[in-house]
Amino acid sequence: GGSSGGDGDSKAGGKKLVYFMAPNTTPTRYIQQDGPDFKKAIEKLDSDIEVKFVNAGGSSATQLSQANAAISAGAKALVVVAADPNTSEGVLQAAEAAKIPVIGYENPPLKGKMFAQVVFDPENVGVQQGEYFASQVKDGALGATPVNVARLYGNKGDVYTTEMLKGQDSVLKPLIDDGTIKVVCEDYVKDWAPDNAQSAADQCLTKTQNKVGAFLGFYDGITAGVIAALKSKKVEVPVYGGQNPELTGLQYMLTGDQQDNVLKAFSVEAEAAAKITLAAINGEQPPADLVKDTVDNGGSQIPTAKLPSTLIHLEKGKDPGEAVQKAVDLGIFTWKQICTGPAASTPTCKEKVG
Amino acid sequence: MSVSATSRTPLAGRITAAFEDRLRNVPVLIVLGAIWLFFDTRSDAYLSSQNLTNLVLQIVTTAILALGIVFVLLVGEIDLSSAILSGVCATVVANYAVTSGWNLYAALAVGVLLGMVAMLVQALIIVFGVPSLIVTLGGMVVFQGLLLVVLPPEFTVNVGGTDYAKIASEHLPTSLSFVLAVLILIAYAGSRWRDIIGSRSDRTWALVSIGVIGVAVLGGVTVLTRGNGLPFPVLILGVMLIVASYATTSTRYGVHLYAVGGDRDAAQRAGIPVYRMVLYSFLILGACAAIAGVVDASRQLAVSNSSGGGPLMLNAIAAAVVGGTSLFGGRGSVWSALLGALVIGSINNGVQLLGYSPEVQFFATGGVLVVAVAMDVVITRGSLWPRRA
Amino acid sequence: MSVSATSRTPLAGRITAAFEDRLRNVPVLIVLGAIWLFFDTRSDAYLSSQNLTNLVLQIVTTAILALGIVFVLLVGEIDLSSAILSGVCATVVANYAVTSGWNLYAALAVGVLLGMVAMLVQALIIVFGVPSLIVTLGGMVVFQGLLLVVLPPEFTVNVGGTDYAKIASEHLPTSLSFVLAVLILIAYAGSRWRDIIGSRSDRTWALVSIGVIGVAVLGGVTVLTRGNGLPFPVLILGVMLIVASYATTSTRYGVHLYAVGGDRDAAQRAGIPVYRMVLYSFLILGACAAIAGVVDASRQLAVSNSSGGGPLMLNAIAAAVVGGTSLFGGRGSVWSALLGALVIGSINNGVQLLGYSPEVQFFATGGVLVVAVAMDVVITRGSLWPRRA
Amino acid sequence: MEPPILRLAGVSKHFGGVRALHEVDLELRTGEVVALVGDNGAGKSTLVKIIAGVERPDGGEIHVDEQEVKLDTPRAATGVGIHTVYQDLSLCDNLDAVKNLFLGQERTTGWWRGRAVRRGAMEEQAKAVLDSMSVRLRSFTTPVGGLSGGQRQGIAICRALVSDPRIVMLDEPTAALGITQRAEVLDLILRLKEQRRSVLVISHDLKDVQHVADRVVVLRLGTKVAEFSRGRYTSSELVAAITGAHEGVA
Amino acid sequence: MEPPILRLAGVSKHFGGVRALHEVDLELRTGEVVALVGDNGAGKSTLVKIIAGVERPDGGEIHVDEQEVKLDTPRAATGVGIHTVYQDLSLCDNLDAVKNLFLGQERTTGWWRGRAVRRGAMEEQAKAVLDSMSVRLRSFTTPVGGLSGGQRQGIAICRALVSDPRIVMLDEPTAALGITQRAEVLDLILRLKEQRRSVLVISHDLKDVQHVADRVVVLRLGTKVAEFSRGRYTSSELVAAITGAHEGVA
Ligand SMILES: Nc1ncnc2c1ncn2[C@@H]1O[C@H](COP(=O)(O)OP(=O)(O)OP(=O)(O)O)[C@@H](O)[C@H]1O
Ligand SMILES: Nc1ncnc2c1ncn2[C@@H]1O[C@H](COP(=O)(O)OP(=O)(O)OP(=O)(O)O)[C@@H](O)[C@H]1O
Ligand SMILES: [Mg+2]
Ligand SMILES: [Mg+2]
Repeated sequence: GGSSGGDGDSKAGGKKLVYFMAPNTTPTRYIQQDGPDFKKAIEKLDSDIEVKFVNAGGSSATQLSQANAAISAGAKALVVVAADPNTSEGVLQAAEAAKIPVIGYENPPLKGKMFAQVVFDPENVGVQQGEYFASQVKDGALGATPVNVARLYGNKGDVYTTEMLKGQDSVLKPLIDDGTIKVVCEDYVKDWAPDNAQSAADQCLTKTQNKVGAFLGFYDGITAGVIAALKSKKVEVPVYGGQNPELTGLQYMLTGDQQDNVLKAFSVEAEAAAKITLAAINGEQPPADLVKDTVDNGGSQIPTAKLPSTLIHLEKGKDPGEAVQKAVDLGIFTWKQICTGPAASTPTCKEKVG
Repeated sequence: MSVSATSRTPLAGRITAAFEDRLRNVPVLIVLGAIWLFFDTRSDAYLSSQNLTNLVLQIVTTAILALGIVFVLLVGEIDLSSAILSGVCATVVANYAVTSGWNLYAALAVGVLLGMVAMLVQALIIVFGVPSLIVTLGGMVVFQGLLLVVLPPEFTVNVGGTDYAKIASEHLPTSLSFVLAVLILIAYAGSRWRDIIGSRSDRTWALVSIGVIGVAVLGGVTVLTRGNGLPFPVLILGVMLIVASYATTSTRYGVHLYAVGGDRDAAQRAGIPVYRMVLYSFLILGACAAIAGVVDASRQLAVSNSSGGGPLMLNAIAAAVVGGTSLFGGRGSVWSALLGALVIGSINNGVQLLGYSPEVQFFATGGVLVVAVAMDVVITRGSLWPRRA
Repeated sequence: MSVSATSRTPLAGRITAAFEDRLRNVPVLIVLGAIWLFFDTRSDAYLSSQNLTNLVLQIVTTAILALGIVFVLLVGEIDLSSAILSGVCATVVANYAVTSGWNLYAALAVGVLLGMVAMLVQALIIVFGVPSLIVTLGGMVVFQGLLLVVLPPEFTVNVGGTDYAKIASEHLPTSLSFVLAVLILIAYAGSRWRDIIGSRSDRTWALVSIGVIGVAVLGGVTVLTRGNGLPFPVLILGVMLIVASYATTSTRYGVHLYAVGGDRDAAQRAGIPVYRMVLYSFLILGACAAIAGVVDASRQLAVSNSSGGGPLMLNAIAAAVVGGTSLFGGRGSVWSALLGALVIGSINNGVQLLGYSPEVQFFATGGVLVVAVAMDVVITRGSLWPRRA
Repeated sequence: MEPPILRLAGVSKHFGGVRALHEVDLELRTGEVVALVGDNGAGKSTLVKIIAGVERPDGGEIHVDEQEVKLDTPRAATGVGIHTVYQDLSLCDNLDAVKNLFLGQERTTGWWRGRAVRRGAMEEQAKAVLDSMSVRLRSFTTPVGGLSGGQRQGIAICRALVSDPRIVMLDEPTAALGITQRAEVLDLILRLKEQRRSVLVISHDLKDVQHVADRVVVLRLGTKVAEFSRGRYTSSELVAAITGAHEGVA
Repeated sequence: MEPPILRLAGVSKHFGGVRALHEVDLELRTGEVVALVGDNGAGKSTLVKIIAGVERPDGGEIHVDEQEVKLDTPRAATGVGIHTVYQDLSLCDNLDAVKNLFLGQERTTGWWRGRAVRRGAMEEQAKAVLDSMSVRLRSFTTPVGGLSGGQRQGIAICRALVSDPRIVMLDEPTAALGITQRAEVLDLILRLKEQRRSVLVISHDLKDVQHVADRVVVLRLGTKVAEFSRGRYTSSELVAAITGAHEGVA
């Protein structure tokens, strides 16, 4: 073995190594879309860069090990989606000690120095979901007030859950307080997992004897669990609060089972991260056209690229395909991918893929 | 004569002895009753027909997986990989049945075969001499990778609205369900016929057990068919349990299974093909994992990279152990899969129904589980205190 | 004379016998060497001093936890709760030391005490008669709730820049490290002094083992002090291992520990306080869990709701088993915690260093683990094939 | 007459539906050798286990030195000076001969060294004790799980020699032993008697029983059916009592 | 002379540093009873385990019916008609007496009922067989782990009676038995001989050995040191060979 690991230039035919550090395999987007998109984008910008992927399996300790390993392997920059932002300061310190720039991505590490970060602001996602839901309530789409609402949050204690909840509550709190909305069930969904969401929805329906006016979730995996619970009981209740999106979320919009979704265009985020990473490697400042904000992450002021997320929703009398088309336009999924399973037989799909 | 008439012994002793033997499942049932009573006083909805149906559907996956695990525990091995494997098999079935449009049964056959082959490979390594904990831990990690490979690029297959989804949503019509239940009872009574007419076993005992089981089966069917009939997953679980029960208690295979788990050396010296018995157990687990995965996916209407993850694995092992199967081999029954899954499921269901905050849910779930098994221990040994040492 | 001179036996037989006895750890070491060689051919960075230091720091938490688990496995019990408990203890220590500004040592004492009390409660239920798998599974769930309770409302405590963080980042100066290493070697040689001068044991054997251990210790210290000195976590782990090794191999406590795990009835009949020995093992595990949690938090510079989660629990159990400790009690050594953690850590580290795609990482991690243990099995039994049955 | 060191009154024990012991009385005096005989399954081992604190009787009393005692655990029995050699030997198969020999009564240094075991001293004493019983081991470090049946029984018996008990109970101590070792055990019993210790021995070998026992107690189907004193019985009387040949006469 | 049904040539076995058997030769003919005697740890059980396919010899050959065979597993040994009663009994403690008695040779119905066991038939035969050996059980459904030492040994011996072996090996079959049962076992050996089966029996009871054995083979420290034919030896010669009293003379 080599005596010094700091010098990775000897490796991979002299290519510059960049590590894309994913948190786990659920949600799927990091290995399925963000990672490959990032690789494509940065290699197009500089063919001398080699991207390696690691996956922390949901554990901060593993992620710290991976960061150390990446540093040993001679990484020039780390793109980090934190396995747990709260416990990822170790990663930042290790990188700082080795003088390697860290680019925070989507769910970035907290409380330490970073070169820059790229995010779809989770609080803003929560606000978007909340605002659309509030507008539906006010429009009377959910019937007479008070509307009985079942809320299912993310994994308790996660930064993402806390931030999104802050966003949703900023809109919904007043409606709850004035009695327009009555929260009949609320529960945190362990690990954001569909099956946990399904049993939580099961129990809520039993408890209220199916008297739920609407479900409001946090993410497509959670809404998918809720929809499965509703279908198994043959109960029809509108489901709100999609996000990300997952394939199932878009399909359920086509079948009319899910009302809305917040689109976070992976390719846009990946491209932005690629540009910022390149600047970091070349010792330049973060590109000013992207990185316009500064965010205090509890330890440092981080130059931040805040990307706009888009809410899409079904509309009475309109083809749901119009809403979903936006996701296709953003390159999140193709119609061929979406038009499978239950969506295959929808009129929209018959039209789009024949 | 070899067997002398038993002299009268104290009643308590006779009851305890029975609890350790043919009434082995009664303490768990008492505990289950206590759990139900506890939650019933806290929520009116708990013992509603709707919630009981919920409960049973929620535990089917765990119970089917636990059934397979009972076979593996009985030969003195352990498994950590079957939950993830169930996700892999469910995905493969979804790929063929939904994406490629194969006939559902053909796809199911492929899935079950895959489950069995995957377990066979692991079992061969175990038989080779590597501890099963390590092999199946390694297997678990490999299957996590495999799941990513078999999933399509979107990492999810939505099976809603397809035939696949019907596996969990179909019902056996109420009338047919009752016919089936009665047929099962007749078969059971028939198998005890000799006990009833002969004097070998206690005649009252045979009649009482037929009566109790009759009430339980018919009552269960009545509650579960309140909606549209008997849910298909329940039927699948029921058939699997009955077949497994027959195989383990009445056949040569069953005797050998318990022998291998009780004392592997002694079994081998008696000419039992020990390694083959271990392989069989893992093959059964593989099939159970595939079926559990398919039922679960069909209930969740999708497979994804979280299929087979979460607490399923530990719940299934815990169900087997809560139901009374030993981790050290040779002791337990296939019914422990059902009873243990019911205990765990009833706790989770009740805790969620009460709508406490997550912290309280955690405390209640963990606490009630331990208290439930402690109650079982006390009833079974017939004394509050263990021997001091 | 009771012990007759051993007649000459075939060399292979003598080696195999030694592998099962005093050279028990050699096969694992060979396997570890093979793993290192394998990854070294694939990445230049793998055997660099920097990466080896990384590796050791990465495994410290796992190894400390595995050390506690070895004690529990040795008495024939199992534990699933200690990883989460480590997170709870680390959080409590952080609350006192960072948030409330207590003296770090006082906070540490409270944390270790909490770990021991939590384990004591579980151990009492186990001794009462509930299987340890169930008790610690329940405990795991309860501690998940407890973690949410002890965490402040923002669900995290940041310890960066405090004394707490120094636990993982401080170093013992290089010169002092070598002095310490030499002292340890002298103590070890002293304890084997009687073997060297007497004729009871093989004199060459004693000298060789002192030589080998000397080279290993000094070599290890040389590699690990390349930076600024010996990292503190390594020192903690080392001291714990040496104390544990002395306690299990040379004291009455150690004999009783193995006796209880080997045959609980026989141990009890010999007048050994079996239940107390079980309690001791869990108390030790509780202390190890607290220490592991604190070291981990200090390395990650924070605690949160994910502390103690992830693969830590299964890795720690697997480390103990990979290192050669039996799941069924009475066989194994405390060194298996270190060796097993090294095997698992080396695989993970290597796979991560190569930067494969997630699927391939999963395959490599699981596959290499099974292959590694299979190699160990083959070397230990000295034959490629098991007895057919 | 000297009071009995051990006295059982009306001890009963059931296992589920099986009545293993029914109202058994027994006395043992200092320096006395009592043999317990009976057919297979008569309840001899169960009685020994009750005195050893391994099984708890359903009813009846146990007196040691005229004091009623509760022998709930083996430790309690050891505490009042009772040492037992069990029929199933109760060795720890994963430990070697020396560790088994001294299990629960290790020779240790002080607490300041963590009660380190004095292996050297133990090995020496082990050698002496095993020699005295003609138990020949080829290695002191093999786990006893790998030893021959007779070697294992020899070790179990020798455990009695490293402790200093007032009462020794031996459950079929010679079953697996060779001729030399068997003679040594009979010799041991007589030596124990000389040292004014009390011995309760179970054996199916009636010649041995007649040779060493001051008194013979006969169990049949859990009930005590006869008791003979040395010299006051014939072999055939003993056999008749054991097998129940003249049922109702004995 | 009739060729031997079983012939061992130069069989050796080591356990780690211990030489358990060294170049042992042995022959067994149809209808012959051979006794294997020797001190504790002489290697008798090891030899039996090698023939039973439980241990694998380091060297040497085993011939059955003049054909060399590899007895790698107990199944292989059963396959050539060898049935073994082990010194440690090798019962499954979690199974009841009937299941243990028929383990590996259950009476079953056809495959179309999944080879269901015929419990009734088995219980009846078990009763008959156990009666013939005077083994008295109080319950057929207790796991044998709860039975007395003698009852367990009785069941282990009776297993030989439900199979139809050509060669029966008995390793100290009477160690834990009562007087009646012991006589039954000696009787059993003679009955097996009458049925032209071959018997290899290990015992420390030289009187029994002289009574039943056509030939006596003596092992000492793993080596065969002597072989006597019926009537051609005295008790003291036998003892001398076992203990090695006139070392170098035998
Ligand atoms: N598995 C094993 N591991 C190590 N040593 C063994 C093993 N099995 C047997 N031995 C040793 O081999 C020798 C022969 O043992 P074996 O059991 O054959 O004796 P035996 O003649 O049957 O004695 P006994 O009359 O006491 O039953 C003994 O010294 C014993 O310690
Ligand atoms: N743990 C147990 N469970 C069930 N029955 C038991 C248990 N222990 C003993 N018995 C029964 O109690 C009776 C007495 O057994 P015990 O072992 O005392 O006989 P014993 O006189 O020692 O016979 P042996 O001479 O064969 O050793 C037997 O019928 C036996 O089956
Ligand atoms: Mg007995
Ligand atoms: Mg023997």
